[in-house]
Amino acid sequence: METIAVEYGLVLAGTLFALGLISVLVRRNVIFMLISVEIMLNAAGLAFIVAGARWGQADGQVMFIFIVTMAAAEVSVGLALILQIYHQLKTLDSDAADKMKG
Amino acid sequence: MIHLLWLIPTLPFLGALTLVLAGSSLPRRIAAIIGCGSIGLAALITLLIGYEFLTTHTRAYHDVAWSWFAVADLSVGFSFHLDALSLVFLFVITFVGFLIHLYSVGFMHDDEGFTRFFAYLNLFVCAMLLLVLADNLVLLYLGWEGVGLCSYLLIGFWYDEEKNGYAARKAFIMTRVGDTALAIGLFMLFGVFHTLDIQEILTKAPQLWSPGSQTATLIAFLLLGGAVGKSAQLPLQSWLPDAMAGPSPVSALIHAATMVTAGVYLIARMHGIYELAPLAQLWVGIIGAITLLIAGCSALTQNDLKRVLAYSTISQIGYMFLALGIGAWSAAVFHFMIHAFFKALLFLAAGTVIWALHHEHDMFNMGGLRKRMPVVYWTFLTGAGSLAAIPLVTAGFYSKDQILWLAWGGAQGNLWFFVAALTGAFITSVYTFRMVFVTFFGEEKTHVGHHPGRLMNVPLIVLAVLSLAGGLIELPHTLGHVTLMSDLLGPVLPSTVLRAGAESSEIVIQLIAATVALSGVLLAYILYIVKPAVADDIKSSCYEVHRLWYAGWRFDDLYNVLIVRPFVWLSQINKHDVIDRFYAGLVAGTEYFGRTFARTQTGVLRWYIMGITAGAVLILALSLVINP
Amino acid sequence: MILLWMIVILMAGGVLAGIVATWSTVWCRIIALTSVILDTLLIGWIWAGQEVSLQPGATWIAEVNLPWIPSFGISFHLALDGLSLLMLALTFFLGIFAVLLSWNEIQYRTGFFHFNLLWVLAGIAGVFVTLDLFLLYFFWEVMLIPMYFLIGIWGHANRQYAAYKFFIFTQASGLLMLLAILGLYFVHGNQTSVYTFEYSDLLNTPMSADLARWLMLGFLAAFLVKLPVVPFHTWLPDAHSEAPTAGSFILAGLMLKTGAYGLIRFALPLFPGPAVEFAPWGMLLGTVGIVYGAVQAFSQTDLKRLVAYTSVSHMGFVMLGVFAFTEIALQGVVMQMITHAISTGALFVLAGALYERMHTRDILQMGGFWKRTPFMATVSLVFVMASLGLPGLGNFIAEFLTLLGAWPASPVLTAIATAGLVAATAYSLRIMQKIFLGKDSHTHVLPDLSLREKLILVPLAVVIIMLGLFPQRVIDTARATVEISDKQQNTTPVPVRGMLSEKGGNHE
Amino acid sequence: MQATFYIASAVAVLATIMVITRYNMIHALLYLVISFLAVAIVFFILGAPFIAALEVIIYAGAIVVLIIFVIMMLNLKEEAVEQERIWFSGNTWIGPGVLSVILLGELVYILVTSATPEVSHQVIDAKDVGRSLYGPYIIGVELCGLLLMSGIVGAYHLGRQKKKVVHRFLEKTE
Repeated sequence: METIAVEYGLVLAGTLFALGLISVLVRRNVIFMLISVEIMLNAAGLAFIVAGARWGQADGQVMFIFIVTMAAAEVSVGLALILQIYHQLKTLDSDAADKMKG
Repeated sequence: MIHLLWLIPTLPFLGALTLVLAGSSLPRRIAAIIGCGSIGLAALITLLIGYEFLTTHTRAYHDVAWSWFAVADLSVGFSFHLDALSLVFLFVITFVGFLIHLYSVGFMHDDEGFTRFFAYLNLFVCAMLLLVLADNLVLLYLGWEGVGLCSYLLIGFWYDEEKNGYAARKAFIMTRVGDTALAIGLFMLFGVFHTLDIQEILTKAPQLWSPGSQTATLIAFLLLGGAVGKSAQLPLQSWLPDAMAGPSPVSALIHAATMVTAGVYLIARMHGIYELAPLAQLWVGIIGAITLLIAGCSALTQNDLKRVLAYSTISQIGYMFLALGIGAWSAAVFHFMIHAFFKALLFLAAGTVIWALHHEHDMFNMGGLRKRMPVVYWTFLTGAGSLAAIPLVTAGFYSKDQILWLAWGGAQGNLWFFVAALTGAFITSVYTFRMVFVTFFGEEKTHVGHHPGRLMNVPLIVLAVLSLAGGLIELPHTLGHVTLMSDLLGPVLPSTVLRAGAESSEIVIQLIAATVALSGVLLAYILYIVKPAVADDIKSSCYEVHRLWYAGWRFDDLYNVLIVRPFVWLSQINKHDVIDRFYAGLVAGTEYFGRTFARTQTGVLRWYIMGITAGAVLILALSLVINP
Repeated sequence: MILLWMIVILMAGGVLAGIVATWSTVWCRIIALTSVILDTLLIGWIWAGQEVSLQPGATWIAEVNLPWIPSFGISFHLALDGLSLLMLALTFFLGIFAVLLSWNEIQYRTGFFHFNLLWVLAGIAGVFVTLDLFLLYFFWEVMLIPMYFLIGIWGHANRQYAAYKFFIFTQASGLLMLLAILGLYFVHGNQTSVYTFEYSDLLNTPMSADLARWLMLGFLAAFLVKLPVVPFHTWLPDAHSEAPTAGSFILAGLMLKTGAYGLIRFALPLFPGPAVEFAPWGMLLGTVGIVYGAVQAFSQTDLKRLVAYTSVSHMGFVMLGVFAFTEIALQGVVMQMITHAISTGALFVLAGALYERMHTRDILQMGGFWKRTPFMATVSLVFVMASLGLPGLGNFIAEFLTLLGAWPASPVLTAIATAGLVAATAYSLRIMQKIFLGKDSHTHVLPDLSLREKLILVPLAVVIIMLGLFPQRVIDTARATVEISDKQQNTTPVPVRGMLSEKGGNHE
Repeated sequence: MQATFYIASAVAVLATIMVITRYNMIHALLYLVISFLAVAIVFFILGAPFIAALEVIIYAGAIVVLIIFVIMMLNLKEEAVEQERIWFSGNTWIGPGVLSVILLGELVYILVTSATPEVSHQVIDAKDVGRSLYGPYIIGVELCGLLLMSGIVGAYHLGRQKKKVVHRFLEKTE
């Protein structure tokens, strides 16, 4: 059976993370930003799985489960916030929500 | 009787206290009785004590009222020391003080601050008595500052006039400059002797210091600083003419008879130190000589009757300093006493004139008062004669002649001192009789408003008698040879050593002095009676000099430029405290940074994420660089 | 135990007064007054029962030592010696007048005012008796925060600014002290493995000279700012001029004294070595303060600001005296603390009285008041003369002893400080001149002092005169304390002291 | 095996690139599902079949559906796509792109320079994960429970349709 070097898994995770990051930074639409955050979370989870596979331990997967839980909670609260923002500001533009500027 | 000594300062103090507490609610009559009565009683006790002191041949009497404060090796008592020197001062203060109080009852009769006036005056007498009775320098300093306070209050007595207040302030501050020197002198004395008891210092000083010792000289100079301030000598003399803003009795009591001679008292009291510091003593003489000349010149040019007398006072105290400077201790004290009599007399008489002419101060607006106010005229003439040292009949002649003689014939005297004193004597008689002729002769220019009552005349007459007869207690060898005064002071003050071979010239000096005094009178007579035009000619031909002298040699301007203005300028320019600018700057800086960084808080979410990313990049990069 | 009671009475009185005020402001004032008077009686009773002269090295007159947080070595340790006794007596004595002063002036939120007032007093009293450094910091804060409210709520127009300034200055410096206290605590703990905040244990903590220097600077920061010493004084004029009369009164009379007390009780004994090193600078700062304060005072037109700068000037004498390390100078400092409290406090009372009548503090708008208010003028004269150091009044004894004691340590600085007295004369007489002398061209209704004001000022005047004529009782009471701290400083090696006087002489 | 991994990886990366470049939200979400599925395959290859299943169910299933629901609720139309196009154009890419590439570069550098051990081929199944979860990580599970709970409460609270508040002074009183 051929083996996969750990770094390839990690490079994949890094790439996905970077793509998600680019998107978060570029997008002004809040929903897109949320989607991008999901990509990044997923990438982080991937890194945990790779690490877990390297040591043959279950801990990496446990962490992934925690991440998923967190992502779910985050998405639900995030979407609720998006709804509120849309209702208040009539737009999905994140830059419009700048009332707290110094 | 002598154990009643503590009553002498206490009585005026109680008087002052009562008058202050009772305030203006007290009827004038009672205020007058309290004011004069307390001093009168003190004078009476002084006389009794003096009698006992003389008859029992006591050398000194010591009385501790209470221990004032004691810390470590410093122990200061509220305690009195009576010896011949303080007795003379005591006598002058209480007796002349009493006469002036009596006079004031008439003089201040219509003033609304009647009670306040007597309260201050009583307080002054109390402080002055403490000054001369103090057995230690701290108590002396208390009296010293106390008289300063009263002088301040009394110069500014008519506080409605703003300039009176400023004159008072000037007097207080200028004397305080001298006091600072005195205080530093006390610190040094304590540093050396670990005591501030005067007698102890005087006994210990010769054991610790050899003549000419540096410390002794320095201390002597510092004490001289104090004396110069209080006695209005060069360079701190310019407050006294302005101090004439006070009521005339105040000028008579404080600025002629007593307070201004405190410097003389101090130096006489601390004579032991000056004997060990010949340089300082020489400077006492030099200051006296210069002061008597410049003040005399200024007196020549004044028009204000009281200012003439003020400059004359400065000049006469200059004589006393000169006497002290040449070691003629008892001559200085003798002149002090006689001066107190005739100068108080002159001030009171002048006060009466001014009062009678509705506060007219300019003597060229007076004239012809000889007939209108005979009592004042005759008493003033007596005083003036005494001041000008008219030979034989006046007391001033005997006291001043002694100084003149010792300036020449004393071991420490020299030609310069003698010439200065002689010139001063000439100037004195010129300006004195200028005053007499201008004020009392010629035609009447201002109508006499009110005439003095008996209450004001009696003190004048008593003082006039004293300024004539006072000289009889000390007559020179050539004329009767009475030495009551120097005998009395003998145990306290060392006697003056004569220069070898000079004894024979005493009569010559006396003749010269008499001639000079009389020629001064003659000159005044020519200039102001016979040919008044000449006086005006001289005045206009030497206009610049006249102005300089009139302005008291412009010392005021000098101090204004050198000290007062820079101080006020410095103070004004920094009114808002430059140090506070520093803290304000700190606050402004903090606020600026706060605002600047607040601007990074754009409210744009993506910027924050960008920030986080940049931070992550940076941290990773750092970890790569530091730990590759 | 009596010490604890004194503080508890004030604190409880404050709470009670605060509560009662909802129903009756008069009773609130009466409760406040009663609690302060009670404390005054207590301290008077202690003082009366005290031997005139404490034996040197005697134990404390009264002491309370209760464990507070034993695991950190913090105890509630209060003790009273001669110096503390004087300070406590002063605190309570002036406290009475502070309550009386606010009788008419404070008309809103009376309850909270009296709560703050009494708690400030409690904090100050606490500082004067505490022997536990943690407790010291605690009381330091207890007096700070209510004072902040006193200025910030009941002050004049610019009160917010003044209150913040006061708070930031004192709090920042107080935190430095806390740091130093903790530093000392851990150093001592490391050395002896006994972790304690107890003063007497910390007294002889061995430590390196460098460390000691830094720790001392921490303490000095708090005390010098509070005193205040010249570069750190700028909070004082603002705080004074904006505070209500009672606030200025307590600030000038008592709070500044905690700085002086702290120097004598804590900073010097805890760090004898660095203190000697610092001494020339301390004396220099004192002298600069004397002269600078006097010059500043001369130019002020706001009466309260003027008096505030005179405080700066007078506190310079404290610095000069404390760092001279002679018994005479220290006695002078103790005397200065008391007399300055009374004379300057009284001047603030007068400023407050004038403000009540004229609604201005600008002395240029005054003048010629003597005729209409002779009583006020006479009383002012007493305090103005006290402030310029007229012999016969208490301040003279203080300044004379301080200067006399400082002379051997540094003749040059002492001479400059003495010359500062001339400037003191100038500004003091300016007060008289501008307010009471001159032409009276005003139309204000200007009644003379009321009975209540007389009740405040006359006792103060009597005390300042008595202190000037019979100061020995005070000197005797403080003697034991002063001798101890003098001795501590004298144990430092002789060459250092020799250098000190030489160095002191050369600093300009 | 290796080939599968590489293909899945390539799909994941490409799908993600598509996600981040779409203007239409629904399109993006569909690519996102593909990306998640690809990652699920990677999980499977790495010996985590349970997690692969979770990935499909929760990420590709639940979360994406949730987002779609919200999009539907917001009722976004063509204008939203246009808006997105406008926002998206220009050089907004450059800064974030450079930053992210640097970050990626650093990551890769770190990974490449460090030692490269092989992945073990032991399959860790749901049982192992369960033992771990309810053994040493029990606290974490509890906390996750709390997190979800608060997520629900929070979502409910925030998602309620409240009266619109523009400004308290402009608020209409009914």
